[in-house]
Amino acid sequence: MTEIETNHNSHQNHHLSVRVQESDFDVSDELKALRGLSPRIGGIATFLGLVRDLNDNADVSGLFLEHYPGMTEKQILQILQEADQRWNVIGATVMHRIGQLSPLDQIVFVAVASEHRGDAFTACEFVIDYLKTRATFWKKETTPEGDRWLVTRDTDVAVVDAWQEKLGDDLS
Amino acid sequence: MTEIETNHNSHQNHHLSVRVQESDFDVSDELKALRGLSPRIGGIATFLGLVRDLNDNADVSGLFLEHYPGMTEKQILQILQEADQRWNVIGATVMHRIGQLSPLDQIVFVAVASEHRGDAFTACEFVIDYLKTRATFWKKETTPEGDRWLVTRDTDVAVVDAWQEKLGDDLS
Amino acid sequence: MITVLFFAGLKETIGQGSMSVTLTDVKLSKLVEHIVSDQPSWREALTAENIVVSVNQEIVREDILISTGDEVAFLPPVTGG
Amino acid sequence: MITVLFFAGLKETIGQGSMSVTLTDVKLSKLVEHIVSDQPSWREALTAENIVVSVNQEIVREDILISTGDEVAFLPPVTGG
Repeated sequence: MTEIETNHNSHQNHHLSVRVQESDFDVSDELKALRGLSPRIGGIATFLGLVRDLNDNADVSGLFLEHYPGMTEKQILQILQEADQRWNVIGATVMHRIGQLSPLDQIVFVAVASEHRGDAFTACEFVIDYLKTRATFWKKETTPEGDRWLVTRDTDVAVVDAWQEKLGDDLS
Repeated sequence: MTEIETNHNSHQNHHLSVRVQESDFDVSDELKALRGLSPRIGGIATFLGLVRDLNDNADVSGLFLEHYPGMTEKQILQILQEADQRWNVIGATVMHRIGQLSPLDQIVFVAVASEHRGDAFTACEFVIDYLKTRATFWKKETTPEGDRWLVTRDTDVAVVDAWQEKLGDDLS
Repeated sequence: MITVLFFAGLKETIGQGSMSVTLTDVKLSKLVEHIVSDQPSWREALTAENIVVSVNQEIVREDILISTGDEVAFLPPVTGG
Repeated sequence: MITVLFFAGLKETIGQGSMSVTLTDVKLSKLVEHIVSDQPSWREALTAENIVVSVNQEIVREDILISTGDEVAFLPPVTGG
């Protein structure tokens, strides 16, 4: 099992946490940790990604996730730092599971705590959008036609292209 | 204690739930209920609002929330229905607390489950933005200078105005 | 009988959250006039520009007809969420 | 010694996840050539257009110099989240 926690405290004391692990996680616990950071937090925007049973019209009975231990966590932390610099972020957490998952399982959780809810939403969406195309995770689906490694979706690439255009420069 | 649950099943079988209550809620439980709705759910975007200890530079030691039982729930359900019509929504939940709250307490939770994460984010932000200005809740803050009923923030009105302009017509 | 409700700061100002009015088929404006003539000290609070009125839990902007069994509410500016 | 890593589909194709190469101060292109001359059946997989290479966990686009102790990884297209 790979479980790495990276706590980055920038000069502004913002708490950025990244964990990649096989075991499941509890969203309430993650939110509780963020809520405790500061009474200035007005809201927390989150995204929870789940394993779907349909992908490109094949029945998916299982999903295997692999990552590059160390590098993946650093990439995600870099995305969080980028969000922290661009928007009002008091704390942010990314949880990502690896290993063998089943439909309906939790895969990924992104939470951004901010003084302002607009910033929380924008930063949270930025983080998940970049994570989808810029972090070294690989997914293999189990379908009735056999296993297959997935490639990045065009729609995921398109949303990052849209961010790049909006923000006017490149993250990586 | 007021606790009203409104389960609306439209012809598309989308599950829209609204609860207003004094007691606290557990985000994981709410997410579990949404996750169980359909294996088509790819992601759930949420917003959790907390009591802050600072509002307009006064120290807030407590927050009292009042609502119009029945009317408030109907207004929120209407906002969810509007979101359901505009975006891909498989299920959505709004929890809102009333009564006496303290700094760091959970006040409001909005969760939108969708096949697509972009729709989940947009619908979730739409719901919380409209809820902030269009639902009959009233807040009274306890500060060292005494209690005071709050008025709608200009920034909250501005975000709804921005939605109206973007969406091209009026919700209410 | 018409049920009349007051919320939040308005409830505190006038000192009560509800009352019953034994009128029927009366215009909203007449109902308000009836209430404030009984309770002159409420006039300022009830007729303030920022007070919105709902009838049967729907906000109304017109001077509609109120009937027996209707629920009329006076709503100060909301501060949701 | 240089550590070389292979991930996901690439790892399955070539049948192993890592290897060690006893070279030092060698250009990345030379390192790849060294590996595929030892294992000709890997050439197609390792030099495919969509394979990205990282050195010490940073993606590299240039033909940089690799030294003893460096970690070189061959990365198929990612599918995060």
